[in-house]
Amino acid sequence: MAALEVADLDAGYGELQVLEGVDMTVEDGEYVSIVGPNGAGKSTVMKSVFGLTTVMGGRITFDGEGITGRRPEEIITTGIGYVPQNDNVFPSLSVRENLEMGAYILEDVPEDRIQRVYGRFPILEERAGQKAGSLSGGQRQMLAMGRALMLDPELLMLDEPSAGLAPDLVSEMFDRIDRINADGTAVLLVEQNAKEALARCDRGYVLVQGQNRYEDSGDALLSDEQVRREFLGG
Amino acid sequence: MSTVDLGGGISRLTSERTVRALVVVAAVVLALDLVRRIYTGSLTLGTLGFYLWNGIVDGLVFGLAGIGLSMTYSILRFANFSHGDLLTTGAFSGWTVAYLIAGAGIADTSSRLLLRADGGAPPGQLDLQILGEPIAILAGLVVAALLTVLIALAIDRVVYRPLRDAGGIPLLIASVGVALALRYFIALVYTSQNRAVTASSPEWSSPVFFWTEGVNVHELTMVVSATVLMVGIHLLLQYTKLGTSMRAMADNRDLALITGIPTERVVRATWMIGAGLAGVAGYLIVLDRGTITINLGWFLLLLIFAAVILGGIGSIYGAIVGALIIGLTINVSLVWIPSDMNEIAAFGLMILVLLVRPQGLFGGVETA
Amino acid sequence: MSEHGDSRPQWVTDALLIGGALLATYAVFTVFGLVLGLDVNGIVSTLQRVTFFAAVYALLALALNLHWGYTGLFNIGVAGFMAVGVYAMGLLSSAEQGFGLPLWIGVVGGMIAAALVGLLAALPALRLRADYFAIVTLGLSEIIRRALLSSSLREFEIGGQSLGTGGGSGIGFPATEGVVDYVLYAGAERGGDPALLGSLLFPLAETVGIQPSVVRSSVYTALLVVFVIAFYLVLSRIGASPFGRVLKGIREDEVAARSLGKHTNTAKIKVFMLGCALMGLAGMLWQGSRGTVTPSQFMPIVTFYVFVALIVGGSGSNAGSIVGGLVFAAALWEGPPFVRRIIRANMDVSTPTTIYDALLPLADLDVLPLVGYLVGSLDEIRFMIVGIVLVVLMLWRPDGLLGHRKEIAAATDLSRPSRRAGREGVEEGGDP
Amino acid sequence: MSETSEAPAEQRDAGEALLAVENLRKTFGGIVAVDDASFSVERGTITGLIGPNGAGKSTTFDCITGVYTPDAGTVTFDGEEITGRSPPAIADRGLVRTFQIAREFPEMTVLENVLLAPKDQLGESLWRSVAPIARREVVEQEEELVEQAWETLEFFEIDHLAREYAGTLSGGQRKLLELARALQTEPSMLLLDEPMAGVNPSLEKKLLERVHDLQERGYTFLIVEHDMDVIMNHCERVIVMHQGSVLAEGEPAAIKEDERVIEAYLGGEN
Repeated sequence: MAALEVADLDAGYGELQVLEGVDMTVEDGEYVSIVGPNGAGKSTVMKSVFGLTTVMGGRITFDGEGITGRRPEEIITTGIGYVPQNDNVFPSLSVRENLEMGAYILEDVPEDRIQRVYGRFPILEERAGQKAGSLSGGQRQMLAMGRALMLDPELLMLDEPSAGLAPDLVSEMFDRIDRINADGTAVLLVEQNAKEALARCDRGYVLVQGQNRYEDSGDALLSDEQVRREFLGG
Repeated sequence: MSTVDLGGGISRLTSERTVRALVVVAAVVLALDLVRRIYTGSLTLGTLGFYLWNGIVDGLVFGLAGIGLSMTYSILRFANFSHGDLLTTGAFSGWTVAYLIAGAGIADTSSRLLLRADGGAPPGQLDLQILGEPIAILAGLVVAALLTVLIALAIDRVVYRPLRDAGGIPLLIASVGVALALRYFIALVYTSQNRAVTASSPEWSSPVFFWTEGVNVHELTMVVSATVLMVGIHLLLQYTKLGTSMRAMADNRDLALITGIPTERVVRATWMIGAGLAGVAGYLIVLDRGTITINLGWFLLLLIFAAVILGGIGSIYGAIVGALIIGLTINVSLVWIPSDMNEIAAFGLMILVLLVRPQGLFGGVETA
Repeated sequence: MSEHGDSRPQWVTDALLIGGALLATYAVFTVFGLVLGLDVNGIVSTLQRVTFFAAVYALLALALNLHWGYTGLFNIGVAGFMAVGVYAMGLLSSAEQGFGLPLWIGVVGGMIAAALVGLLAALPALRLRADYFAIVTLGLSEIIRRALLSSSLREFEIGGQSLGTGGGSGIGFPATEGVVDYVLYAGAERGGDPALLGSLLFPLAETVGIQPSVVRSSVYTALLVVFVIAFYLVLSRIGASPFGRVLKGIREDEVAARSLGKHTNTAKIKVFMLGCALMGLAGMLWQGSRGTVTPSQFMPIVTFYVFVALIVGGSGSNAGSIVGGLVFAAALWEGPPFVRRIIRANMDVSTPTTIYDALLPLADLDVLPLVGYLVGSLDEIRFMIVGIVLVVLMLWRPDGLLGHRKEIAAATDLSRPSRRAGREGVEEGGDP
Repeated sequence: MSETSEAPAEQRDAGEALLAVENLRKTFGGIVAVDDASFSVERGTITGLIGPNGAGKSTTFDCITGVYTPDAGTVTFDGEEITGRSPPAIADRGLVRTFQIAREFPEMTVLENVLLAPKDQLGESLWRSVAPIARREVVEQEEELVEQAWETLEFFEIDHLAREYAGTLSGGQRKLLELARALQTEPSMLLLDEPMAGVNPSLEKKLLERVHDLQERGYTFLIVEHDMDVIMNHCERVIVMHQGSVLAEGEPAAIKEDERVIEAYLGGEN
């Protein structure tokens, strides 16, 4: 059974419908990318899973449990971690405090998990006492991921983690995502950097105008001329 | 989407710079004049010391009150015009308890319950001062905090919670309504009579207080209590999970929500801390002044706003620093201007800050 | 919505609404008066008072509506601008404390002064966010009040002319109410021989038992009503014009208005100054009517009264502002004292000094002392009700009772001019 | 290949740069949103401005239209430097924009929205709006404006919505309204920020037809758009931004084949 299953989802904001009949699955431990032209509704898929949009139809289940229309604070307890694209750290809190907030719903601060995040992103340990607002773009992305990892999620949803990063940092970022996935966490990735995302994932979806147009293994999508055309117009 | 340049480009930048330069020049001129006055002897060091001490006393109490205003602004995102009346609530509830305890066997029941609404036994007869009735005054302090918290939570439940997403202006207007309803409810119960409720403060002379013969013990109590509470708030905000989550929510409410921070619980904590401090501030102001009136908090509200805006609304440390500056301004300005104009100086300073540096000295947050 | 352009003109609808509300109010107060056993003079006097307060609050609410309802400028310093108007008039026209100029110069000067203080506030403050703008205007109104209260401005000299605000004891000047003497008495001498309108009204009033002082007040109140109509006409014209459209654009989305080439800063300054001048004028007609004024008449609470009046009626609507002024004056201002009088006249109530003394007899099921106490605390209860009304409106009807901000801003009928001739019976708008 | 902005203002032949942006730079805190961007838009063309998310397109728009003052660089419009002028001053010059998320005036009717826009309205002066004598001129002009507004609404085929409040329109209708409104200012150039976002296909077709009609009437367009079909099929020239700078500039066919552009869109190491 798939960990995350999105079936025939219609969703949007207020009265504006963005997604039309989107179907999508993420298996346990799988690495899935969603790519597509700007404005295709990629981020909206994630926001819908996390209860941040108006769901107009369809069904979302996680580990067999229906989570359609649940509130974000409930969904976070089911084992889904979410890193939004922008404003994803608390700027006036220190790096360590940001991580602690990631584990807010736990009784105590899980020191071992903080250490594990530090192990994954050593720069965060170096900057532990520094305010998150003073970090560079790449460091912020790491901190945001680290915060989402504090609850040890089964599925980590990342919204354009490479946006705004210098090119040399982009592949480093993808390497880190690979490692997170290799350690057993399923990853759902929304990326505008389609090449990199498709090259690394197990499976990919191409979303165009709110509908999933293609679904295949990453490599197959990458070599598909049709898909290429979707990005620069037909 | 984006911030907007309303003033229109370059001309605004230069005018802003001009104003800033003028402010600096004015500050330098005043400082030089102060030195001149001391040098020529038209202002004694003792008088200046007196002004400075009063400035610190006022500043600390404004700061105590300002913390709550700043917190509600940054976490609930509106300018709370009923904050002043939380001070009043604390003052009346706290002193009622202090009077009730200290007046046992001395004053009539109705006087004790209604804080001398009938003009009963004067506080001197009860020896209601900090050294005479320390237990009663301490009990009053605790009740001032607790009852103000309860009332603030009740108001939040009934008024502010349904308006959580209504935006800054409807909330502001509602808070004006709350201010009126609360203040005049107190007036209905206690009457709007201005009256004395504490006995005059003992003096304490010590070489530490070189500028004065003796220091007013009630003022000293205020300074100590305010300092202790401020340090306490600092520790709470910096070193506890609750405090961190409050700062997180002030930073980014949406992110707090998706991180799993229970935002409603944080809002409750905000009211508890903000209202508790406001209640204590109101109570302590009465300890110093000796008299109580239903307009106590309302008349201070603008000064508290001035302090909070000066420091950068939303910043708690800014509120404390801003409050000290306002406290010092309304006292030290007496060197130059008559005493019935000093609050004008403070409001003028507030308006100037809003015009030159709307984000205040310590940054702060954005709302509506 | 498609009836909009075709139904009867806005002002007719408004006049019917306001007239209806006024008649209903008069009916209620007349019944109150009869219950109390008032004579004709008493009832007329009561209606005059209600109308007076309805008119002044309507004037202020109309001026504030220009700022808040039309343009979205959150001005909570109304009391301060009123004070500037009245004191400037006082300083210009007072013989003892001012220049002793004719009253009309004082009135014009007061409006100009209020507008200039408005300019002073508007120039830098217009780029502030609404909540900061509110605090600045409130701060300014308190600065003005405290300055007027200050002993240092009690007396001063300009060019050998001795002037003064009089500090806490205030300033005296020719009462604006005195203008009615020009049409009532020969030589404009109050209490002199009736002349002009006076020779018509006084005998008429006498036959039904109305005293001359009530006649005089009523004539002044009628003058205020004329001002309300004038404010309404001017402001409605502004609203229904391209300028009003720009104001609405500022309220709705200033960035968009600017991107269309609208110089919103200029428009905001103009409209702020005009509104302040009108607030100054309303202040003179109200607080200046008795010929003496003190700073305590300009407490910030006055601003909030005006806000309640405006919000009750519905910001954005001129008719709503007037009805709001009427409802405020009748229900919250003049109504409660009337209720008190009725209770006191019909029940044998004492007024205990404290709520303790009022509650204690409840143990013996005696509610009269409590009623007496509540009746005696009417002012406090009134303030509480004002507060609760504000809260309830924000919770349930944030747009006010008649509220809508959707009056059309255009100087002409909006149906298509070239089709207007053959419009009769043709479906509007949806032409194929 | 790019047109230089040194072209004298008198020179008004087609192919002359109507809008020239040179070395534009804008930073927010430490983040560089626009980094030394230069491009120009020729009079009478429909030019597309594309680029991946975060390429700096919207910030460039904001710098051109005066919402932001750029940190460095110049914006020249119709031979006159307009860098750092206020938005209304720039709109007065004939350079008018629409917004990514349509900014209609929600509590004004569609007709009022459109009526707000025309320049030089007599009744925008306070005294004229009140004074009885001047009022007649105002009303006369207003009649003309109303006629003109109806024509425009008809042109955009939203005249049946004229009396609806703009806040009740659909996203696509708002986009049309915004374009209609911008046209009423009689601009010489329009900057459209994602005009097709949230617009359904039939409306989109209508919008594009309108744009072409307008181009024939002499208007110049600069369009930021995500929909590649729109850009590639309807623009004469395309400017590609990437990481704050101009990556490529040219005709759609050439842009489509440009490896750097493909890299920028699909990503990859470079």
